[in-house]
Amino acid sequence: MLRFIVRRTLWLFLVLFVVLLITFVLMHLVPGGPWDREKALAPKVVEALNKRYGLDKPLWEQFVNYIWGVLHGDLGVSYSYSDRTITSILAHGIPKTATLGILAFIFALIVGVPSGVAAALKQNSAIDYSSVLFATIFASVPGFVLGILLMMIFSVVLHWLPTTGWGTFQQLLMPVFCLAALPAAQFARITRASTLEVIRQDYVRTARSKGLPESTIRVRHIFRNSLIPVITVAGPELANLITGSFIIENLFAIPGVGRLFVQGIFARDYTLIMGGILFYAIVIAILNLLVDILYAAIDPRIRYE
Amino acid sequence: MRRKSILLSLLAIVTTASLILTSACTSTPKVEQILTLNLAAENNTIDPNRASWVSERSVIIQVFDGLLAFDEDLALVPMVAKQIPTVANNGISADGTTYTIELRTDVTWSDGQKVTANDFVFSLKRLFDPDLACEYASFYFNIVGGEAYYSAADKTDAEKAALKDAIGVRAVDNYTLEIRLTDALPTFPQLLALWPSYPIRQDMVDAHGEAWAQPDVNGAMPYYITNGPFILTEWVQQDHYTFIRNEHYWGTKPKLDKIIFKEITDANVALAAYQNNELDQCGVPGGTEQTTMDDPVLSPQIVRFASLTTYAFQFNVTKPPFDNKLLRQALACAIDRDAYITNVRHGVGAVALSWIPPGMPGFDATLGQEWTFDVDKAKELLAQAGYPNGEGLPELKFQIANTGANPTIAAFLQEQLKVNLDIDLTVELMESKAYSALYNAREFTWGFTGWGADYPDPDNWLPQLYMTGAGNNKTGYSNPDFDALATQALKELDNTKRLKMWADAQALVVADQPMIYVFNRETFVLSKSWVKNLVTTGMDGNIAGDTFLRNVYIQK
Amino acid sequence: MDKLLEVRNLKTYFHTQDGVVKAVDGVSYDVNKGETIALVGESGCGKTVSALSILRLVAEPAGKIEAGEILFDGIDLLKLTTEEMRKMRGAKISIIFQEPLTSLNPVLTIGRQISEGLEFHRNISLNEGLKEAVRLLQLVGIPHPERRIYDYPHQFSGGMRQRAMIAIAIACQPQLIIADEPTTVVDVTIQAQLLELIRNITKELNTALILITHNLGIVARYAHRVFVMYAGNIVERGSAMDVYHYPCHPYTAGLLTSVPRLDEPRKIRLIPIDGQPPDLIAPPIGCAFQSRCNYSIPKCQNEKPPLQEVAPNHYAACWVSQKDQRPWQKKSL
Amino acid sequence: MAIVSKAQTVPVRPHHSLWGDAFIRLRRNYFAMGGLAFILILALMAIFAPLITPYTFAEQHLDQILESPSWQHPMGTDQLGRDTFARLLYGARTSLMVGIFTQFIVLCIGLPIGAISGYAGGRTDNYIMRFVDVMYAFPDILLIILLRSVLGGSIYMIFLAIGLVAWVNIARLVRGQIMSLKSRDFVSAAKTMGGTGNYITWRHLLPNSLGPVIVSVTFNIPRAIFTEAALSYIGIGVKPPTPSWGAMIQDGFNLIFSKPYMLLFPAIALALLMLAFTFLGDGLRDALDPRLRH
Amino acid sequence: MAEEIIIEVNNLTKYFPVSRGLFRQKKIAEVKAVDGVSFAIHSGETLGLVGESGCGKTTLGKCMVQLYRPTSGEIIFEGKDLCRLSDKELRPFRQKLQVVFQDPYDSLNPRFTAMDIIGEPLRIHNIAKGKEYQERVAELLRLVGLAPYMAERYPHEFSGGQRQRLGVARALALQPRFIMCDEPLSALDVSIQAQIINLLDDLQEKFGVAYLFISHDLSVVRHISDRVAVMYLGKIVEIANRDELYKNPLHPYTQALLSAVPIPDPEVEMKRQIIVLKGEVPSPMNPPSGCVFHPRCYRAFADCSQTIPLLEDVGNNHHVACLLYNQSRP
Repeated sequence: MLRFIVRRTLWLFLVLFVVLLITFVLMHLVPGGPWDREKALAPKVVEALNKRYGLDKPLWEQFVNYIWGVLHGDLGVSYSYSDRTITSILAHGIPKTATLGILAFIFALIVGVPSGVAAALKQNSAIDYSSVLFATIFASVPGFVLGILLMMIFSVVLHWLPTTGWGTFQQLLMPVFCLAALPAAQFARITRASTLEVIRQDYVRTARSKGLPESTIRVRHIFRNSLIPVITVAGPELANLITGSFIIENLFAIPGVGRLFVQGIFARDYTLIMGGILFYAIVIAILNLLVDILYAAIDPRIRYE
Repeated sequence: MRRKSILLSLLAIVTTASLILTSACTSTPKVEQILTLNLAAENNTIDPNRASWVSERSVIIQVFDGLLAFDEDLALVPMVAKQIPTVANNGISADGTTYTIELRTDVTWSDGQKVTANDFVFSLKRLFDPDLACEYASFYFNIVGGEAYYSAADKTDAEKAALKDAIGVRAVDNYTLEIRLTDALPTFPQLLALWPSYPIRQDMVDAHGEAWAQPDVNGAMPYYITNGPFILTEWVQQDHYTFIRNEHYWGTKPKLDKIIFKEITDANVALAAYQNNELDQCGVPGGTEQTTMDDPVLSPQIVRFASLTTYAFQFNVTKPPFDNKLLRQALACAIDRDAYITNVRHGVGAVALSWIPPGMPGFDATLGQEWTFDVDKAKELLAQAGYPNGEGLPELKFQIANTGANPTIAAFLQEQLKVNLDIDLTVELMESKAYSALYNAREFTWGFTGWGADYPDPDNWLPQLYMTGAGNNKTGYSNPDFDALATQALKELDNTKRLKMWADAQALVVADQPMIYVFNRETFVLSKSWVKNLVTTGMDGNIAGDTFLRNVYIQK
Repeated sequence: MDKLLEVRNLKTYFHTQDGVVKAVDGVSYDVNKGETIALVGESGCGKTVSALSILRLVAEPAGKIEAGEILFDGIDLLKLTTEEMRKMRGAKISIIFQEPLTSLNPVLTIGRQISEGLEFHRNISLNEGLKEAVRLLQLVGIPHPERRIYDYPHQFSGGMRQRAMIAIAIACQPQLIIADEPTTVVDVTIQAQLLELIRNITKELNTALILITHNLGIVARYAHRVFVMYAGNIVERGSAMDVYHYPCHPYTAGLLTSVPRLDEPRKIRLIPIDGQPPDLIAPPIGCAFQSRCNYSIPKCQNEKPPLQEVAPNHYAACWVSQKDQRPWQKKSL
Repeated sequence: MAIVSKAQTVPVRPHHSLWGDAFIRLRRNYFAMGGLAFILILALMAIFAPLITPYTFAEQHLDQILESPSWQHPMGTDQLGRDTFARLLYGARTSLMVGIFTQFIVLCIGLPIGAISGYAGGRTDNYIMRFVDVMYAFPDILLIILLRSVLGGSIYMIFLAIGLVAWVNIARLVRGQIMSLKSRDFVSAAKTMGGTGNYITWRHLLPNSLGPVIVSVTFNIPRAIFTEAALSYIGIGVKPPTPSWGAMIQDGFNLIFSKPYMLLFPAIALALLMLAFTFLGDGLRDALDPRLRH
Repeated sequence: MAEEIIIEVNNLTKYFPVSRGLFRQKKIAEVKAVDGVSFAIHSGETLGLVGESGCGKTTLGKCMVQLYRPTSGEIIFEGKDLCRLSDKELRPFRQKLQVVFQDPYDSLNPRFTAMDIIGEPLRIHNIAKGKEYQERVAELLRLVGLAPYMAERYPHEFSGGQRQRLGVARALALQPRFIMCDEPLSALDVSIQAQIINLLDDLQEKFGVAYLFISHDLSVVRHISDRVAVMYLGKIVEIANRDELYKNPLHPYTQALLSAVPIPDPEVEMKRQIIVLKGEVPSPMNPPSGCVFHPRCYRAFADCSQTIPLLEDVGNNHHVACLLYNQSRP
């Protein structure tokens, strides 16, 4: 197991390098640079700015410098948030985005998984249809539409919740719900499908033949086995959630990292883009590793050498 | 240990809650003087030397006073300077190149120290620091030695120090500042009212470097020592700013206790927040002006005023087919600007036929009348241009950045040409930076641009855009007559003569139509009825009235 | 004799999209205490479903017991509440399934899977249950049981898994064990081990056994009485000796002649049963075997033959057989 | 020579291929058929939009700006006086095109790569899968935005950008399918008959792995349409005057407080389309599921 | 019996590597599925191959038709060593070496019609087209006892026995000289098995094709084979003519196997004493030393765990690999 983790970590470094390289190339292929504005800066100013941020050097040298910095834990300085280091920007935004993402993830799990199980156990019943329908409807409305609709109801009409911002519990409710809607629906669907599959399995019949109470069969024999496919999607889903959503963060004016990266692209803030992608790739890798470990914990058939 | 901390935090919550409750119950009838506004953008920096965006200016002008400022009518008034420098009061030398400015002696920093001429010297020299690469430094390149120092990034430290010393700015004494220019620049006093020239505390910069204008981990601004009517106490990045009244302020102290700037970037969300009383002012999303005016609750809260901004469809006149003046004129006559303002913008904004907007010196209402909407004339001009009924016309392409209401205006233009001249226009909607890059490289064919005033003078409007080879001359427009007039006007010290020259110069441009002028912006915001004494100017940023928030008070 | 289980006129149907599959269509059989009976037939003849019906484990909602009585010690299992039935399963009646790999929960240890039935039926703790599991694994011949209870099913070989299944089945010392093709997926040498094990255990505990299989050899070795099933019906029943030596249904006779036997001289040619079993959604009106039968008479096409005594304690559902003419017997002898 | 006996006949039920069987099963699923009907009707309406509405999507009526729904304009008009219903119909073209062409690109890339990886196995497979790892490490939306910016403004480039990001899943799916099919006996049989690798991949492996691919495509089509809507929100969707539902939602989003129907009509249309595809996908999955056979 | 040798296997081994690694796969162990096997099959003959699951009999069969490429050894067919041929060179030989698979559900492409399936070899080798093709398919269907009108049906519309007939028809399409029958009966019901056995018998008589008949059912193997080989853990432990082997089984493993087969007669069974082997087949990843059977053998003695017995002729063309009969110990 330890060997497996070490191997995966080593592999991660290579993946990260390639990811950074591809991003770097793509980034510089995108037309327009950080200093391009409609009201053009004087050529002298652009020259000075390029010099200040090392953008006057050849591309390969910039890349080598960047990687060298990354290896020393220095992700560079943002061009658009002048002089804030990428590290400090991330440190500032990640806790918020992650809190939001984790809450949304938990919410999605709490809502999605049980409703999926319920739907499967009562297949073709009203519970089944309504949970599927509900889940699909929430998953069918774009996040920003759902967000503004919620805002209209809970802020503008009812005056129950503040529209935007960060810091209080009330401010979390709407964005968490918006973020959770799609994954909750996904979890419900997957749980339903996997539970339906598990309840048809022979070992569930075996459990019944032992005379176990239905509740024990559900918890011990059905639930644990039907979780396995959920874990597969839960990993990337959690990664998506805790790296933040531009749309939701922008809508609810949440100072997280999700909107930063998209703004980074639009601002041609190269270091911010690279930092964002690096962060995402690491999160993905860690979560995938966690998923694999969790797999092994839940399913003893899987062992990693 | 763990239990204990939980207990403690519970206790804290209970205490806070009860405090809030009691304060709510016992609140005095006196209205809280707190104003909450929306900056609608995120700032890169609030260092006056380095700032370049309107939303940055909105923050800086709350906390800094410069030598001069603009009043409600955009006329210059002295602030830290005792008076506006003129030749008459010996503030300006006869050749217009040396400025000697007397400072008030009663101006203090927020920590109580006096503001001296050295603070301005430090700031103006720092503006040209090659390692800082301040974006607005180029505005001040007329200052002796400024440009040379600014371009010295590759030089040694010693050479840099020498260049810095050579900059023509010095403190004659504690309260007298001397600035030397390479050439006479009649509009230089206006530049002294702009944020890059605001004073900066050398001790803070020396001690904390660039962090002086940045929040600490808790969002506090411990080193941001300022001299304006408000003090910035908190900057939670990407979230909000908190200002409080500066009790040490030398001038009339503001009535507000506190101002909060939020950073809600989505206009619809801002409107929702406004309706939920989380904001005291907000803009309305484009297209909703009419319904807002029709709304009995909202209509009294509307604040609208003309903004010093002109929008235009600009051609690349160096490339066919738009190098054809007649074609440009034909197209100018084919666009029903009135319909656009009246119907699409619900009457918000004004039709523009020339470049300099109304409300500014140099505006001429008589200009451009020959290019008003006239389909017959348009067709005639088109024929004269060599394309009778559009025959033989190559594919026309129009590039525009995909922001705000731009897609709408592009669709409008497209349909106007289709209906009026039966010309098919290809619209290329581009991502903002890509558009800017194309535009700055002068590789566009026909684009859309807007220009807002940095300072209210033709100086800021004409030479930069229409002089041959000027930095913002993207159209490639080149007219020797214009160049000659402009070169003269830039140095003319007699204001009346100067403005006359600019008026003539503008007329030359309008006749050539390197741009089709479309409209002048009108700011249209909602402001709660309890916000009193909101004074607005044509140069206000995203917050209407941001220049004079010191006068605002709350009355419920 | 002491009847432990009596199944009367059991009908179990499956409601599918294509129609109603009459998997078990009026089946009766009985098991005495301590006795081993065999249900023999080809796949799809309803033998497994009829056994699952006893435990009321037919997969719902498609499968449903439509009619009949299942008397266990005089109690009709079909009339019990769900909870009462639950207490029967594992405790009084248990089952060994065909596929030990899929029949064991992959994510639970063998020990827990053995002990969990005990925990509920005997009200004992997990620890006591595991101790009992060790004893049971020892009993079914798994070496190092104290270690192996912590293993997961995938760590067991096929034969060991089936041993574990047997341990689960005998955990609560039930009065009846149903063994549903317990050796189809294992090799001959393991098959011999397992069957001997089952026989010894049932003998020792005086447990009745319903052996479901298609292997006529196994039946011959282990069963006291034989019930031959075809297309959802029992077509012949009798003592093993009678059924093997004097088959009274042409299907039974066909089965016996179609397999090569090691103890007899090699035949030049086997005599197969032609054709396929009928479609259970639309079974033929008369005898279900009629289309494959070489001895059918016109009556077979129109009337379904009832199961009737054709010799003492020997029953068959065949019109030809009832006339006391059994051409197939002559041929096979 | 063996003789065909009467009993060798098969039960007399109408005979169908697996696809035919699947379609029969699908036909019994009312939700799926409802979804399919919705999609087909929508597609027909989009294709024959000029026959359904007298307006074009670009036609501006500057005297009829932001009108509420009426007989003349059943879904009202937008801020340039364009008929919302007409735009919704023409927008369906764009949105369906986004969904379908994106998946076409996804298949063009994912299918061969997955097939090669699955069939070749060994080192080739290893390298391809490692590259897939790298692709997985990218955040989808950021990569799409980057690609979108690199590739430029045309609508086809939107297809390409989304497609270039989304092929990975299909490739993984196909690879898994092919790996499991590879060990099936009918593939061995083809090999013993002398079938070449190409022949086996095209005739045996790919057709048999199509079921899950089709299901996946059905689910991915609405996801692509959704992505386009998100791109429109970010401001890099399709260019005017071509309407797309995403762009219309974005337009309507700005008018939510004054003209909510401007948001609701396209949003509901999009939600219905999503529902339709989801139901169809669910139905297809059930219908094509090999375990449900027999 | 001394007829032409059709296919000859010499010292054949097939090891499967167990490997791991990210880019460069390192081999960490080997499964010795087939370990030094030699025998020959004559034309028109059926060689029965029996043994328990995992003993390597299927691997051996697949090596013979080159579905697996053996690790070492040779397979001589028509004077050529198949193991040395490239894929392309092999193709003409493939026509003459065919397979009938175990699982009739798995061995037919579910998306092909019966005609596609049976005609596939004809298409691959471009043997027949158009009307001729259809006639050939119809003839093949008739040959295996199916009606030509069934050509349009799909596998799932056939019963198990009929599918196996399709499999046989496909194998016959190219008129092969050798067919490897890999447990062709194990997925079928008893009453159907006899149909297929008879079919295989008939076809052999008609076309003179040789079979390798792999099975775990000793009674069936006795019925169909001319000679029988018994495999255990990758090795052939005994090989002899059918009657000789069944009358006089020498290897303790063969004896145990035969004894474990239940006889469908209660009277016989009551009197019979069976040999129940201890334990299970060990893992082929690390087989026991000496005689691989010795841990389960009821007649094992000390030397068995040391010495590897060789397959030797004990007379009457009866070969056995057991130290009990081994004359020439090294």
